[in-house]
Amino acid sequence: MKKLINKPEDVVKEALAGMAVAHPDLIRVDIEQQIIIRKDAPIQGKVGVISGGGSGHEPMHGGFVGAGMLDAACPGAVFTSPVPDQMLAATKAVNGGVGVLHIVKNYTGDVLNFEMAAELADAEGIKVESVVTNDDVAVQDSLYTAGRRGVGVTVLLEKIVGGLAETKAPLEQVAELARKVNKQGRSMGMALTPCTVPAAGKPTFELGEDEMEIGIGIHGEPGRRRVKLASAAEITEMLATPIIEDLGLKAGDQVLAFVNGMGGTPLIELYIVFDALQRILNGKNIAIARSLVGNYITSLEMAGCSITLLRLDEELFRYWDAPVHTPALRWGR
Amino acid sequence: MKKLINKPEDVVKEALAGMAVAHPDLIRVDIEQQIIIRKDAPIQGKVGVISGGGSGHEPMHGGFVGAGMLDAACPGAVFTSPVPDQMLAATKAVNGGVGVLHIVKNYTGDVLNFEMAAELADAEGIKVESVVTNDDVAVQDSLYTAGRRGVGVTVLLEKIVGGLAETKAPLEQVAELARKVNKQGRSMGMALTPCTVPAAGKPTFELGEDEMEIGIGIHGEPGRRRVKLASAAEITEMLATPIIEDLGLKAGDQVLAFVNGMGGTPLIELYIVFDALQRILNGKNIAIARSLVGNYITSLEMAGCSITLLRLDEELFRYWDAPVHTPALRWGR
Amino acid sequence: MTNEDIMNWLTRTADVLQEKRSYLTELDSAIGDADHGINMDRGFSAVREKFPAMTSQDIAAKLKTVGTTLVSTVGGASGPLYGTAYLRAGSVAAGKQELSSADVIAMLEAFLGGVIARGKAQVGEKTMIDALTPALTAAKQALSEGATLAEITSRAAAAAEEGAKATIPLVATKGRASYLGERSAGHQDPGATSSWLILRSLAEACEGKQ
Amino acid sequence: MTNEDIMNWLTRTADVLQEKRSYLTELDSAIGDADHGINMDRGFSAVREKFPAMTSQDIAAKLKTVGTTLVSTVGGASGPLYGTAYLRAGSVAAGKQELSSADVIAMLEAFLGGVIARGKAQVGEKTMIDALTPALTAAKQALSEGATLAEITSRAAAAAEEGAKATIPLVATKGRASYLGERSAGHQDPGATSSWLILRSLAEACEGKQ
Ligand SMILES: Nc1ncnc2c1ncn2[C@@H]1O[C@H](COP(=O)(O)OP(=O)(O)O)[C@@H](O)[C@H]1O
Ligand SMILES: Nc1ncnc2c1ncn2[C@@H]1O[C@H](COP(=O)(O)OP(=O)(O)O)[C@@H](O)[C@H]1O
Ligand SMILES: [Mg+2]
Ligand SMILES: [Mg+2]
Ligand SMILES: [Mg+2]
Ligand SMILES: [Mg+2]
Repeated sequence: MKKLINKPEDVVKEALAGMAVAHPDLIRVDIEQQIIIRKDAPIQGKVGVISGGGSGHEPMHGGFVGAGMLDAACPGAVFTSPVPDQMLAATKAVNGGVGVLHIVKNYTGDVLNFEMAAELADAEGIKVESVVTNDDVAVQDSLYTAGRRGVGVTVLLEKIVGGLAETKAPLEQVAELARKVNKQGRSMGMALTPCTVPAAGKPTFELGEDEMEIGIGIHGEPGRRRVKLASAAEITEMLATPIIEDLGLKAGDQVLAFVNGMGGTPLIELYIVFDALQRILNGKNIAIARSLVGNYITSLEMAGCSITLLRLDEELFRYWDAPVHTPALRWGR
Repeated sequence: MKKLINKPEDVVKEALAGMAVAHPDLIRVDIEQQIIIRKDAPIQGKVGVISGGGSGHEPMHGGFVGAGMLDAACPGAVFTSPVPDQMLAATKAVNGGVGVLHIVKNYTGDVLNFEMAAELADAEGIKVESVVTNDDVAVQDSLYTAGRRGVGVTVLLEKIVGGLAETKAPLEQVAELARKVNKQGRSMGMALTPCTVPAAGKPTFELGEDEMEIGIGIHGEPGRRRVKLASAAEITEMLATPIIEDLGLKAGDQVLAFVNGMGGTPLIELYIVFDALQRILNGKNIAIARSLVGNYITSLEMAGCSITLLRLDEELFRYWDAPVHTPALRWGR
Repeated sequence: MTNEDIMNWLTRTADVLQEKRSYLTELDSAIGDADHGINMDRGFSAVREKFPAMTSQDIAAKLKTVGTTLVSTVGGASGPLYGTAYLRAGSVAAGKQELSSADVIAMLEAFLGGVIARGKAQVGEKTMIDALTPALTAAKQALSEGATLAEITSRAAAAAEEGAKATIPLVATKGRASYLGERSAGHQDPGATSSWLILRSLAEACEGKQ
Repeated sequence: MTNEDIMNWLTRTADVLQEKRSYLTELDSAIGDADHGINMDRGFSAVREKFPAMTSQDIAAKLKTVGTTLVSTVGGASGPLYGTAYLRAGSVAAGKQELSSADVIAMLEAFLGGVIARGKAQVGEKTMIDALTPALTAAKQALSEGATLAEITSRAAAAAEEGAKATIPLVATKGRASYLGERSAGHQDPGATSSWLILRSLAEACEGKQ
């Protein structure tokens, strides 16, 4: 295992310590409790927006804490949902008196732990709304699965919902927008290589030199199917087509196109995928009105990418374009 | 070779096409000539600031084109200096009547091609100043080498000098600040894995499971020495110590600390290195006044990192903090 | 089962989960995210650290301490699932200084009930439940046949082992393994396996008990 | 050397650089950045595309076209170096319809002079110069011995090959390989090797020539 780490068990805490010193203007970090909090939280009268999940997906979620996006993030161990205690502490830390939104990616662990945290917050008199993201079209039928996974849309949702929360909109409205964003977005991912969980010490799966996994999640797990290596254009087609169909995108629609790297793929390749994607969308007269290209929701050093398309309307444009100032996403002020 | 590409010979052009569609608000791209130009260039009365170099270092330099940083970038083939024609075209495209600064990383190829471009620009009556960055302390003695390589400082220099150029300062002053930044910064890098140039199809070198390269550049080349794998803390020590000594940093100094990923290393590890670095600097009472952590000057999918320290003074603070709005670096407006 | 036997059970559980840490993680690597062994070991190591503070606690308090500790330290799916299981097991033991065979079975039933209440899974979905359910059935059967506590718990453990192994051909429809669809078949479920190890520790703690 | 022989030389050069593309890249991979073969092939493929337009050009114009094409398409260190070399070689041939043996040697001298003027390297620094310099010396020696053009160029090519091989033990002090310090020893310089191939093509084009 080749990693820039010290002891596997110290990975999360040391990275948090690094983040604290790197971004003192934006965030504060409670290293013991493992929470990253917006520097000026809690903001009275503003809905607190928090999220959390396993570590290893950086910059998500800690890199999205700051003005216009998240008020706090709770990182768990690598690929492991954080615990209710963290979520409760974060909820309390960002409660500005008008309630807190929990953004939960749909994984059994995340859902169960956030569920317990919400119960605990409720017992302390804090109003909590939970929104579960489940945008991964690789997982087809929720009758036979734990339901679609929450992947790329989570990033876009955190930005957009954070933008609305900044206007001091009430909790119900913030939660409603979150559900709408989740409904209007879909994703699918693929891997060229596996990744290695530091505490496990070996790759999560093995893959031949000419093979790839299609339909992966973000936890280093194998995907829905293993197929022969293909060109960027073909891979983009494999990912984009199910998304376009599932979303029912049609000529004239405006989308945010998000090409995300899994961590080990260089940016130059992500732009090649973006080019392939824009050709496909162009061919269908679907307009790319906004875009995001880079490593935003990752699986450690896995090589590969995911594509997310989000159907935009006037409300989503407004809050996507709103100012954001976090370690990983910044614009507009 | 596992890459998200189509044909190796199309890599640069397709990535440029992707960039053009992803960032139409910031840049325009001349795909034929291979130049990325700031959307509103040329700006009358403003020094044009351009840079260029081989591709495969993304986001550098194309990702740094935009308000407050570069006016244009010329990407060559992967790891190959661009040609004088590109540089001349870029120079003309950003000339606002008061001259153009060429930021050149110290590699024989880059230096020679920019030299020819400057001659050509001169023949067309455009005033050009060239500044060569050479901050890599891994290359010790310029009597026995082509001189120190230009690495991480280039990113910081482009930001700071771009900030000054935005104030419409004259060419001489802009070039002078560039030389000062170069003098005040040093870098060193290491690799856990090699990378594969698409057109070559196989890794640039081979490395055992328990080995790493110390003192690499940014072109997938092996480093100064091959040593046994070590912890993040030890690696950080190996990189930071020569930098601190060479810069003569002492207690009370203020620095910008830049931990850069080589492309295939996940962000969580870069923050661990940043944590190790801040311990070292803390122990010497050197203050981290500004920081940058992420993949900014890369070698394709190479795993590894580099550290850059830049001694800050009032002038450098001012232009580092000045607004910047490019695909890869944004703040302050 | 005395308070001391409970302590013995928990100690053995912490030991075996530490020992099988890599094994459980490898199982999870095949159909999950390669952390189940790490998660369980982290949780029970935290429990172990509480052993000194637990000596003065009664059975119910001990089990509740385990439950809250797991909830607070494990994360993932298994944290809330096992956490709730131990919390419910503790409720059943409330006020008891010693557990009869029937009490132990009630405790197991509450344990399984906690997993079901939290995770909403049914038998055959390739989860912990596939080890715990046959174990409970076997324990009840043994009790009705007048078996000793030692026999009851060892037959429960044996049934749990069989149940865990029987998850191999199953296609998961709950938890992370369900994302793999058909590809989840052919691998033993890590959670069912840790459930078996927990019950095996119980049987060991009850060895020779009437 | 007639205008036609020059064309023959350039065609052979384009062919051999295409054929040796991987070999040169591999050499560059050991001590550089794994692109020299790719660079040279890209440059001479661009030259090849200009062949139709070049047929009507005289020798000097042909060589200048090669020079500007290499400058415009190769990049890296070798683009300006070889570009300048061909541009200077072209200057020497200005106005000539045919090159005598002495003219060919003057052309080679200008070629080497271009590389030196641009790159500021000296013999022994593990660069192209280490193939070109002994080649020029050998050519001059052959001329003074009254050799034919075929002999002159083939002895130049042989000396270039030897020069290229003699770069193996050298520690590079110019170009990218110099960053490796002592580690650059033990590998043949890619640029010296391409210089040899260019001269071998010249010898082939001059076969049988007086
Ligand atoms: N809904 C559920 N009900 C019961 N058990 C479940 C459920 N979902 C998952 N599990 C169990 O949890 C185990 C995985 O635990 P663990 O790896 O620690 O968590 P995670 O899946 O979050 O990484 C699975 O092997 C399975 O036995
Ligand atoms: N200063 C110099 N003078 C002469 N030749 C040089 C010089 N620097 C480098 N070279 C030659 O250039 C070759 C490398 O060319 P190439 O790989 O195409 O460019 P780059 O080093 O920019 O990748 C080296 O093998 C060496 O022979
Ligand atoms: Mg997990
Ligand atoms: Mg090169
Ligand atoms: Mg797991
Ligand atoms: Mg090279």
